[in-house]
Amino acid sequence: MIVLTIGITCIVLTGIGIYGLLRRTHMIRMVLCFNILEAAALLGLVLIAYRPDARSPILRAATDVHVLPLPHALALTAIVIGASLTALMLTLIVRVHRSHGTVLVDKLKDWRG
Amino acid sequence: MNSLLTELPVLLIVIPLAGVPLLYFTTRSGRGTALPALAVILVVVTLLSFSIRDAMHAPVVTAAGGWQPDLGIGLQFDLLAVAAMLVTSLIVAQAILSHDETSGAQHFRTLLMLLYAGSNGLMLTQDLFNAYVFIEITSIASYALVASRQDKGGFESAFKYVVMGSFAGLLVLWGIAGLYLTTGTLDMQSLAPRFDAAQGAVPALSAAAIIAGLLIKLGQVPFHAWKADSLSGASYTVSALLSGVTTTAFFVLLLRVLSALPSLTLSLAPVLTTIASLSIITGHLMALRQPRYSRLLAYSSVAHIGYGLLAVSSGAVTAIAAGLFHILVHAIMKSSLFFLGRSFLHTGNRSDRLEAIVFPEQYRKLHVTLYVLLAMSMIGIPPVLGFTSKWYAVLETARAGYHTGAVLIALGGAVALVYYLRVGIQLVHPGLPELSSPGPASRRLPVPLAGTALILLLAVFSDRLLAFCVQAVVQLLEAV
Amino acid sequence: MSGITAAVLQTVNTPHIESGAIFVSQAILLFGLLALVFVALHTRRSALWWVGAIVHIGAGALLPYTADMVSFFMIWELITVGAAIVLVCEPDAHGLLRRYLPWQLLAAALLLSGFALHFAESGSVALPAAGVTAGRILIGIAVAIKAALMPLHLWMVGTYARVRPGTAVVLSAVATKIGVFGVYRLLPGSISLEILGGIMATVAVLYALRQNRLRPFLAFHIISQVGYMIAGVGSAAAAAQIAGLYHLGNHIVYKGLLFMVVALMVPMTGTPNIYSTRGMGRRSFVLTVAAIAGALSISGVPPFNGYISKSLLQYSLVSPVAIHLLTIAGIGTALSFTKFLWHGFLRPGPLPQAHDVGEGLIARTGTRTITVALSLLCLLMGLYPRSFFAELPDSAGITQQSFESGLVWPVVGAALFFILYGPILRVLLVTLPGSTTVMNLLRSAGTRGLQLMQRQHTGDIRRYLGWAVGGTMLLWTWVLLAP
Amino acid sequence: MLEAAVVLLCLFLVGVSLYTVNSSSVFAAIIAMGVFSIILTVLFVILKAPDVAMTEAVIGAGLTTAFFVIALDKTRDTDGGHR
Repeated sequence: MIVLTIGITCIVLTGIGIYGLLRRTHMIRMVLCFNILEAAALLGLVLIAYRPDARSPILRAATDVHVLPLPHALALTAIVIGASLTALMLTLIVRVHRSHGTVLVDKLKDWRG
Repeated sequence: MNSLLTELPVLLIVIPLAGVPLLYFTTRSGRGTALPALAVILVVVTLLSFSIRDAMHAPVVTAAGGWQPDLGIGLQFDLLAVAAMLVTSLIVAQAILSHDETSGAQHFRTLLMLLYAGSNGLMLTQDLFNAYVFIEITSIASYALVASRQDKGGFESAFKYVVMGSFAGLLVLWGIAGLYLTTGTLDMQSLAPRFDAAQGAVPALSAAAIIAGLLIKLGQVPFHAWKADSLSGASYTVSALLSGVTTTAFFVLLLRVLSALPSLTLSLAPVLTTIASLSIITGHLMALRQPRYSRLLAYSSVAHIGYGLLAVSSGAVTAIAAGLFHILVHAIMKSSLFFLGRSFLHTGNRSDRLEAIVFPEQYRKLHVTLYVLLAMSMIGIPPVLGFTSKWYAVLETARAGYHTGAVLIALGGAVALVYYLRVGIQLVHPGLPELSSPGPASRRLPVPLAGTALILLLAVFSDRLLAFCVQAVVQLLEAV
Repeated sequence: MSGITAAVLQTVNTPHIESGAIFVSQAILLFGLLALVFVALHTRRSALWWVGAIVHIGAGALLPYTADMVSFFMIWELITVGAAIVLVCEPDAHGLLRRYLPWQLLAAALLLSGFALHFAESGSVALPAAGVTAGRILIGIAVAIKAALMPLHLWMVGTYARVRPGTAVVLSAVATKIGVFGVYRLLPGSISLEILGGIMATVAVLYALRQNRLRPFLAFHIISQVGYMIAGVGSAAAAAQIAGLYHLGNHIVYKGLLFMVVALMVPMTGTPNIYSTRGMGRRSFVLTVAAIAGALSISGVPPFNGYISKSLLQYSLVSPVAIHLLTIAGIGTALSFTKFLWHGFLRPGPLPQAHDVGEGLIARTGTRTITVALSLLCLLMGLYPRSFFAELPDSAGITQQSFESGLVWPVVGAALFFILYGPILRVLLVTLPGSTTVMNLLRSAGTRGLQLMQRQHTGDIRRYLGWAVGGTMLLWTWVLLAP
Repeated sequence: MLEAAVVLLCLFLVGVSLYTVNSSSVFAAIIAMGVFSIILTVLFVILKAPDVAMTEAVIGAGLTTAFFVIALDKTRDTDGGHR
């Protein structure tokens, strides 16, 4: 039940993120949408590791049944990568704003064709 | 020596990575010497060349940190990696020499080294999640490099590049999660049987997502449109890196993913062929009407990577080898053309619109000769290496049964001639004399001398180079 | 494995030796050398020009000996590279390269595709003796472009009429001949090729009749003569192939001679227009003799060399349609060269102003000696054909009877010029479509398409993201639906 | 009990993300994203991933939100603050 709910949530969040990415023009909101998409992926990764009757993989006795540790490691890495990407994008947005005087992505048309 | 050999794949990543902080701290206020960076590349190339013989014998597999694959991360040093890393090392070295201290790009070499480390990792890794990490390292370095020109166009291009790149990264991440969910492993060597045994549509969808992500990174139709916009805003040195180093690395990764999942590759073959054919057509036709040098080259890259993908999607060993060979040759010649573009700026002219580009008076004839040789190579006119690689690609693709594809590759050259001729005529007889006023005279020899010389000299050995590629592909396919 | 180095080495060791190949190669080489000497005596050229010309002619002479696809293709491309170098040295290099190179590269690309298909079927890079089986349509179009077959001839007229006259002499020696050799070597003989050659010979003569400038006039006559050759070498009959090859050798000599005459004549009369040149007959006896020899040869008048190959073709072709077409083309040729001789050399009337300085002539004596030598060669090739090409049948040669029968059609053509030229010209000007209209239509359609494609790339990254999402969806759909 | 909580949290998550995409002001969207991250953290804890939850709380809810606010502050004085 939990797994099903969260699985559906992941897919719905992905849909919302892509919708926002394609429909909204404010660049900061595009970054927010990327964060939603990434959160959906993280939720998915953690869900893969989840076993209803297991314990968390840290602070455990050797005999315990525990959830899979590998996806957690992946999720941690993905969070860090996502945060640095967000920072990079926001820096670029500030710079673009300074040079183009706009924060709307559909006005970035110096290069085209 | 033996213990060094088993650690070799790790060293090939760690040495450039160690170079990153080294360069960061030795670079003060945008100035610095190129020597440390060149030294790092020299060490890597030395390691590579000492171990080719062992790699010929059998791939060197290392489990990083002593954890065996399936839980730990496997790194594999095989002929595919050797061939691609030699090419990328050459391009990175040229980029270091080409970098202009006065361009205002701070920490250029630091980012370059990060890109180098990331791409080496991409080409060596056996683990999909590790590949994801290296994809992001390479990409973040290249986003920053695109923005490093610090001007309006650079930021715009970098933002577009980040948006597309992040979406590609997310696709890969989803794919990896899905594959892990259904197969329980991320190690490419043990993936195939579990992939085939897995039930339902999820594994195939996930693998397709990874492939789509890589196709975005490679810029194939319909994922191609960002490419020209991103390359035209970057400086020529960065464009050379993007079209030479990252493209090669992603292509190698694509080859590894495709060879790790033979059943999926078989069912995807028609789609990949269609994508590659569309890329060839779109790339060449779009290049015909581009107003700028860098955009023209970018669209030509779309087409040439299409050649490689077409040959690879046919699935025959020799055709895959021919595709790989063409991609490597393309990396050298396309990056050389971009490096050559740097010389336009030595005339004090900031625009790269085709009607304004002009070579500096100094070494004018040398520049034109280099351009002609490189353009001949891109078009595929003998006796340069680009001809032989195209020849093999056409013949092997046809032999693998892809007749239309072979005709497309062959005809592509005739279209390419039209736009390279357009640029060449402008370079020989610059149209706007008021723009060709001598700027700060550069006494530097053109950087792509090395790449062009290689393209000329290696043409004689193209048989052996292809044989090497065939061996690499055989090794790659046997490993699965 | 189609090893390139290996294949080239193998070609050097075991070339394709066969009498037809030897004849073509020697004809190109001999005339090429004469043309080079002519240019050396005629005008000053840069060192780069000489490099290009020597590569062009050398590669042309080498091509017939190649035994496999790799070296055939490489030398084929080398001919183009040589021509490109020559064109770079011309005053209007841009326009010339734009006209010449795309067509040549298109031909090369089609040849490569054809070779690839043949390789895919046969698995070998060797060129078969009887012509290729797979990919012969592509190869056919490729050699058709090189041989300047009628709708694909624009590159040749555009180039040969715009280069300096000496350069035209050199270029006329190789490119189209290589196309004809390609038909001979690569395509299996068939009736359709005979008829195609016949049609081409006739149509090109009609276009030549329309021209009022000297060099386009000669260029269209090249196309027409190439039609004869293709009808011959494209035939399945061995005798016709030999006749076609001999026509190729003859053509190299007399067409080169005519280009040289024009190159010498234009600076003297000061006009490239056929109708306003006059008085050459009174000004230079040597050139007049050379022009008459060239005109008689190309019109197939005995005892000059054109007669031998043309009459052999008439006897040996399989298709009667082709034979009739070639007869019509012969009448047209005689008609148009009568016009050339009449206006340029024989017509009475006041002499125009003398123009002696054209593109820095060095000397005249040497160049005229070469024209005399070529005129003699035309005569000798007509009188003793078998000592030039041993494969020719015993019957080849001039006899009393052949002299009479051979004169019939050329005389008809010459007579037509004096009686009916005005009406014929008027009909031709109205009926034949201009070649540029079709090209312009194609070009504007192409531009329209490219603009449409370019307009899709608006620079909006969300649109590009949309394409990427859509592409991924399509990929997923395929994966879901695939078995 | 736990299941009801999870369903509720998921509904919240979807609602908040919809608000992030559709809200009229970008600032509101950024704050909503912070809330989104906190709900995500709670879900991670329920899914027995305290390590991921901790990182997400620190980086996602804290650091990234701060980045967003700073970036918005630096780009404020222009057109269309709400698209």
